[in-house]
Amino acid sequence: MKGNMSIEIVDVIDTSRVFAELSDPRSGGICVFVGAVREFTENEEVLSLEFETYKVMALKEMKKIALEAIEKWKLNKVVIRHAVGVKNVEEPVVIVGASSAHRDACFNACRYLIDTLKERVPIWKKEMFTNKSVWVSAHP
Amino acid sequence: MKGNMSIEIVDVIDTSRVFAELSDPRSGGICVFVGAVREFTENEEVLSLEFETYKVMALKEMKKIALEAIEKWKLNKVVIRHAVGVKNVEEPVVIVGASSAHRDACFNACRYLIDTLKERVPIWKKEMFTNKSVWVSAHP
Amino acid sequence: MEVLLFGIAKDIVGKGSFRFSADEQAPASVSELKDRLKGSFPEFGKLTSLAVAVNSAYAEDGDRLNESDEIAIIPPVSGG
Amino acid sequence: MEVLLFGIAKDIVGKGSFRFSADEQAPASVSELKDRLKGSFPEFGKLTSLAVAVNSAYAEDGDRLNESDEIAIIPPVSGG
Repeated sequence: MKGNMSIEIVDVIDTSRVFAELSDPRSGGICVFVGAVREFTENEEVLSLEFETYKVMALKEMKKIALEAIEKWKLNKVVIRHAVGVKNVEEPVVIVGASSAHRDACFNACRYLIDTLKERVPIWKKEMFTNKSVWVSAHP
Repeated sequence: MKGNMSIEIVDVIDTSRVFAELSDPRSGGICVFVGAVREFTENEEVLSLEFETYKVMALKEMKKIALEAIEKWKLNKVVIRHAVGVKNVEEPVVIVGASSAHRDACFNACRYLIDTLKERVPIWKKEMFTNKSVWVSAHP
Repeated sequence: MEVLLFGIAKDIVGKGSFRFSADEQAPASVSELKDRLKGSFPEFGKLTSLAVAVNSAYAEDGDRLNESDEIAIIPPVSGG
Repeated sequence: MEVLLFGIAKDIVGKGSFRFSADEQAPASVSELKDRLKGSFPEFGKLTSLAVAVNSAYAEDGDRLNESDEIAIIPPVSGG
């Protein structure tokens, strides 16, 4: 981690090191959310998800979100990491986490990180079904 | 993990495997909280924390909490794990996590797991300072 | 009747358990046990809370105690 | 002026970027770019939302476009 945040777009997310990354002598609480590929979406079997991104902009937006959260909740460390490419069932696609003195701050910040990432960061997800593929959220 | 929950009191918490443990083909969201030893409590330097437990009862209470959360939030998997013994600054002392179809459920459940553990589970924490030690919460 | 002690309760009494000896009458209820503890060790009266577990589950003040029960004094918990 | 395309925008246009050629007038503002896109490709009008990024930051409808800007069409995002 460079400074107090690690912001990355990667091919594969390694969930095993995130608590070590967010560890800090000033932090009593660390909250981490992982988003993974579910087998079924509205009763339809999903074979895989495919993610693409506008990388330079995505990294900028992720950094803005991290800075907003650090300021609002006085966080000690933040991780925002998203995967791209084809992801199969159970594979992690996103990991966000925050560490802070007390647990209220890291829970609220972690929720903010994932909610805001989903709203603003230019990443697109295509759901691959047996007989079709769909860009998620594209149409009302 | 045996069934859909892993409930343990351990000497050392390994944070690296928790997302693998909570992974489930039905889960799109996994939320995990880690509590760790902070260097300072109310501006006093903490050398270490020492935890003791009434183990048979603690495991029973932890299991009750897990079952309550599974029922309330339709969780796919739950982890509640607490450490005992002497823990130094930055070491994890507790890890709780939940996995569910959507993120609302796992965030709310994870918060419930740690809040309720702190209220009900018979575990006691002694703060070791340079010149004294204090059983946390014992006195008003 | 043996009573297990944890955390600050162990420090107050000075050991991890104690027993009501055969020649003294054991407390019949949770509330009687608490009263007798506070009588013998006034420090118990100063705690934020004081609970009793019977057979490793929280007990109510009115619950009866039996010689064969596993009884434990639960001072304010502070896990996490 | 080159315009980058992602997600469903790439599928609608059939390529990852396009350019307004020198002999046609490039759109002067974000809103003009959106209007011309919807004119050429009515599918853009059916999306849940349509945003434009200028130099890798979200732009407002009234923002001006310059030949040297990095411009990107941002269909509804769906990360996470």
